[in-house]
Amino acid sequence: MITEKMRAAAKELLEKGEVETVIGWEKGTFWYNSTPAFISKPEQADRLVFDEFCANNLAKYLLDYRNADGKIAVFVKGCDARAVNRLLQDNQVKREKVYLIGIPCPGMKEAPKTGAAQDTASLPLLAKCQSCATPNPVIYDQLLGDPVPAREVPNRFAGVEALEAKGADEKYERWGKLFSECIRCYACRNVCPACNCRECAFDANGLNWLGKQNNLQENQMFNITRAMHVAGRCIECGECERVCPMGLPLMDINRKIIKDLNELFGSYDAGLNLEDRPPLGHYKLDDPEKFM
Amino acid sequence: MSLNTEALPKSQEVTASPEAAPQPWEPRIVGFACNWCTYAGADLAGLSRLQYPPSIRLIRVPCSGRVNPQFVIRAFQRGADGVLVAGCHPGDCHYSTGNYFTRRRFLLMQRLLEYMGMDPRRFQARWISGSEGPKFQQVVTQMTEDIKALGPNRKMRDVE
Amino acid sequence: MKYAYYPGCSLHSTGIEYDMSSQLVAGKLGVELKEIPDWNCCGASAGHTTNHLLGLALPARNLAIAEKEGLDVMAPCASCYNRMKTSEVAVKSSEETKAKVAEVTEMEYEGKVGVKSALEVFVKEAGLDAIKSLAVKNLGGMKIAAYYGCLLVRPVGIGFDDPENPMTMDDMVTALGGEAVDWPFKTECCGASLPTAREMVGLKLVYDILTMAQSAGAEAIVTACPLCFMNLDMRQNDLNKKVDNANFQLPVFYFTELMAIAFGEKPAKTGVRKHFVDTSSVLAKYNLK
Amino acid sequence: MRRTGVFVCHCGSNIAGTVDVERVAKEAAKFPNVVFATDYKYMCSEPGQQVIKDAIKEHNLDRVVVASCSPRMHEPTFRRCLESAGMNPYLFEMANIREHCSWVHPDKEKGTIKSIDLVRKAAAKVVKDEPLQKSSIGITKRALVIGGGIAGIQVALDIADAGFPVTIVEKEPTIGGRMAQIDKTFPTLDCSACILTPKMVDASQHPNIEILSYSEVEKVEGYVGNFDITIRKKARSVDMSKCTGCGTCWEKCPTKVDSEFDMQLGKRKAIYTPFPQAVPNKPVIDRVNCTKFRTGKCGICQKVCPTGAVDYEQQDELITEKYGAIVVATGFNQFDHSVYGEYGYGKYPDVITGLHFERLINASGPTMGKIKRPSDHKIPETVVFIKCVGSRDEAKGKSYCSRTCCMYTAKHATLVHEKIPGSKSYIFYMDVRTPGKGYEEFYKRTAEEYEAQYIRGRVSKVYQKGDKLVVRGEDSLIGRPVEIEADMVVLANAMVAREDAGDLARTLGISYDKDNFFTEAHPKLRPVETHTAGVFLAGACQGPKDIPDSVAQAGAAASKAIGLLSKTQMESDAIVSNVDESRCSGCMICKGICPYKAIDAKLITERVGGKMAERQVAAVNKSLCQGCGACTVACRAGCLNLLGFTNEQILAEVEAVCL
Repeated sequence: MITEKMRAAAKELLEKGEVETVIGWEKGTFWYNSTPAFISKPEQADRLVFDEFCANNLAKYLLDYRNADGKIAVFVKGCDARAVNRLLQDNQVKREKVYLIGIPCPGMKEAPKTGAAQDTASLPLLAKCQSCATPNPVIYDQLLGDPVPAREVPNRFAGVEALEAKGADEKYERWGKLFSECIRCYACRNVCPACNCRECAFDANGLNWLGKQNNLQENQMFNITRAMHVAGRCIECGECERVCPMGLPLMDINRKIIKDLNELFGSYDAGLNLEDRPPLGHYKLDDPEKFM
Repeated sequence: MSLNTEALPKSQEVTASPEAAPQPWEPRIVGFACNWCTYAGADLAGLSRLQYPPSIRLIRVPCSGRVNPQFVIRAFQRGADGVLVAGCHPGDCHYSTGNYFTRRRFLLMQRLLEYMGMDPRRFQARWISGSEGPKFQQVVTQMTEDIKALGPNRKMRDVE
Repeated sequence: MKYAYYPGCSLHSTGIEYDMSSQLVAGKLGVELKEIPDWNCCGASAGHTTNHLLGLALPARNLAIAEKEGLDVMAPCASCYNRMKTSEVAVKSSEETKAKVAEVTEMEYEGKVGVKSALEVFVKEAGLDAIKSLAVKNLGGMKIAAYYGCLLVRPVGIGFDDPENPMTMDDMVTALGGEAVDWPFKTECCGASLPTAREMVGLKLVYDILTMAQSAGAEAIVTACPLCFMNLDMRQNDLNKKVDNANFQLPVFYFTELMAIAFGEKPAKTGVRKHFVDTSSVLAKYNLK
Repeated sequence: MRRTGVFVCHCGSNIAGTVDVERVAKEAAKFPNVVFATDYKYMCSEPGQQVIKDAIKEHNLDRVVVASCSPRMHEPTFRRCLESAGMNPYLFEMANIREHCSWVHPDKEKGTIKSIDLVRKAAAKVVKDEPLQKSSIGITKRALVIGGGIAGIQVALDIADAGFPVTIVEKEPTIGGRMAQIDKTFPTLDCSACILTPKMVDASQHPNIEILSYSEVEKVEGYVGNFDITIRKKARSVDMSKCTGCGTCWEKCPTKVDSEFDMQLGKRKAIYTPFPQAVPNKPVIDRVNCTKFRTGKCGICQKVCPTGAVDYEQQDELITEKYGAIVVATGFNQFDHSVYGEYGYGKYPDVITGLHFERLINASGPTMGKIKRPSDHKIPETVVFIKCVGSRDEAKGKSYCSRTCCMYTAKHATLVHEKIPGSKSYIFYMDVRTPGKGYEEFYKRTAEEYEAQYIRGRVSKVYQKGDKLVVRGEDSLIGRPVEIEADMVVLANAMVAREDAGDLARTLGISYDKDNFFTEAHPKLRPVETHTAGVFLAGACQGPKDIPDSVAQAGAAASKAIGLLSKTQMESDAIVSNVDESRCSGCMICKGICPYKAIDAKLITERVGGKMAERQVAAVNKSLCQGCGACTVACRAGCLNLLGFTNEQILAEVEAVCL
């Protein structure tokens, strides 16, 4: 249903020449994966699909088209749309150079444990979708289908609160164990729409902010710095955690920061609109005063 | 070029002056001090001969807003037992607004470090004005005592 | 609409007319009033001056009972309303106070329900349109001074109307076809607590209010407080005796009485016959008998 | 490999008393990149500096560390020393082993170890020092004054007298401002107009002063020394070059309108000058009220004008000019007391404000100087003054003291006594504050000789009773309520910022406080500067002020502006932020953080994949940057760096002290 509308929309845009590329999803190697698709010809439109496995946040691919001559169309779910707002607010893409086709998102499913064919309805929702409060795109030029009703979202900070309650050493040991597993593949960074620097501080020559050794301390430095860099800017798409090959609970860090920012400086959800600026980019005279 | 840490004599080695008895462990606190308030406050503590433990090493920055949270992590990594970030009181910033950003950044950082398992007493942020020599003395003394009680920091540390 | 009804001591005694007429108006407006079971004194006049915590705890107990039923409270008496509102705000704004009050009352009041005055419920919430549509009689331009007294819209910041120039009752009078006179003594002190201890001071305050209302052209005063009512109504005869040239015959009404009459109730049922100052002639003048 | 020299100072016994300076020098010599280390009795002395200069030559040093006192003390001294030895002065660091070590740590062993650490830190930083240069910019020798009240006029006269061209932009049709509305001035009781109008004339005739009345500042671009300012000249409907100010038009105009200048107590015409001594003395048409503009009919003024100056077709005109300095002198407004229910919400006509009263006592005012009640023109016998209306009242008004009201109320009471025989004044007050030359004496005279009765307490209610106003309050000194039947009540309303002050602040890029007054750069030491270089403040736009204070501040602001304009080139500090454009992604988060508006986006062109592409990056204006470094932390990629305090330098220091 949505798939057909997608194809029709992409075809029309490409035929009329309104956009030069459409970014969407297509079926991957297995029935349970749908991967990003980049099409530039109307006849390729039939490759596009929208199903329970279109988890990839497509917004970040817009960065690859910074210097494109024409417009780029991209399909956006709720989280992708917030990611587009992130990129717009960070001046990384120009609104007039993108065409956004919104898709209300029913939530994406986890890949099955085995490849055997099975009923997708029985598969659990992805972790990132379970706590999603914005399934409907918050910015778009065209919306396919009707908005989906807001999902009942459990307290998304429950995990953070449980961790906060632990003792200092227990916390340190837990994170230490997790961070020593980090292989510093930077997949979390590469997929993150808030990590949109031209050159990451960790890649730059001469800055010397991060040692190249893969050990606990450097991994700590990397993970804490990554979290601080997206502080107040994270749109909670959960892609970092989803793509982590070591399964590190990265959203536990991002959410901790979001929770603290909300408590300290007032509630803020990044990427919902373009007007509200990230909390670390400004201040209030009456911010909490814990320092003496 | 980066600093060749291997080639440097370690302070522990330097301490071994022939006639001196072996020194007990002293905490090592890295302090970031803004030039206009806290650094001046520390200068005033000196002018007033206010004694405090020789645990702190101040790094002068123009404004507490210049202190990058990564400097703090790097200090712990390299062996600091405690880190202090200090600047002008809100409203007194020489650059008018720098410390408001400091306040936001380090309120957040403090909570994050605690979440990572650091004892919050090891990372402190304080407002110390140019006239608050006694406050500088008191903050350093207190922090040194706290950290002495906690013992040397092993967390996030990569040099033994 | 359903409210827990807190009559307080007045509405069961000296202010019985207020109770009678409030019940009538509630019935007409479709407001269900359920009297708070086992209610206690609100602590006005004596309670809060002896002990601050007692002053908070007494009304909190009544609020706690109402909270169990999930109902907001309607307290027609301005004094009861003021005490309950104070307790409500204190509990809502401090966890510490909440805990202390709970300890004293041995009842949990979470601050989930609050208190409203009868004026708020019958005029603000019901709305002037509803009042107009229910009115079968018109006050016919009767000139009325709306008198709110000192407690009803205070303290500043938590009341439901402007503390210096409240308009809720004036709007009601206008909606019923009366003429609300503009006068400056809407929130003056009526001296209700004074006549026993310092008679002349108390009488002077009543005298000033009555004189000002008369000079503004009022033919009647309308109020929403049983203490003000009693004071203004009962003291007129006293004044006429003790003050040279005084000859007051200024009828005083509860706003609910006027509403009930306009809604078609027989004046006798509303309680206007129980007043000290005769009300029948002014009602007769405007065909409201 | 750098060649660093380390110089350890004894400071007599100040350092050497508790620090083994020889050992410090000996250890320092072992540090990487250190080729020479020595100690000396007084490094800052002439011979001490000579030691450094000689060592630079002898050992071919390219970096210098001095371990001595606080850099806040002698950093400039040693920088000059390096410069005179032919080195770039920024290739230098200090280790503060006196204030931060020898004076506070009596244990010599521990103090010595700490000193060694501090020298190691400085030596680690110094190898990462880069030669820095100061930059300079040219200056447009011309000033803009916004606001033509007494402060603005004074600023303009002072700057113009110093020989620089000045433009006054005034949004009203005439300059003069609030002072023109005032009748007499305290504490001397000399006539306000008599001392103001000559200054207005001076301004209009000064060859260096241009007055743009009925004009507003629309846009401000550029920076100190080089502002590009767009001014909107509102359509007067009168051709200034033709009009002679003869007055025929406003004599014949049939439309009467409440006069703003007379606080609505008097009338003016639809074509008008606000008052007879207006400068320029040429009228404007109030298009909202003019019959010609409302209905298309009338046109009398055009018919009667002997020079054909009336032009109904005139349009607003936008002009853009270059200025080197801006002085803001936009003044104040009166607090709107309609929030005070106890004073009748502004609905009693005989409850008036101080400025109304000024117009009532002014000989050229609507009552020809006779004090008459607005309601029935009766002469009041009892006048009650209420002070602190909106001032010192956090609940309903402003938290601050308006500073002028005590004095002008005393003045008003004096004038009531003088002008109305047998009259009586009562003044309700919280405190009487008279900090000014001759002020206390004036107040005393008012109370004692002019028989004004001061009542300490607040007024709880003012109400109409017959044709009297009853003022009820408390005399808190005797602890009793008081009631006064007055004929007129005069409120001393607070001075508040102009309602559009926030907009102007944003246009200018200056900051303002919670009450919308413009904020000075430092409350004590830089009271007339703003945080935006080249923008200065004068008068009540910065906070409540009386005339002497406004004029004094105007003089100060003028001298700051003159100081700036008298330079040909302006030198800026070398410690500034620097953008690595190749890595900057142009997110501009830094822009919002800079308090000096020194960062802006710029477009650069580069070759990408065989074609030219434009890209946005951040650009630091080196003359505006003050070197706080807040932006560098906001920059995630680390491509903003503060020269002299780079990320690399600070990290090197961290590593050095953590060893």
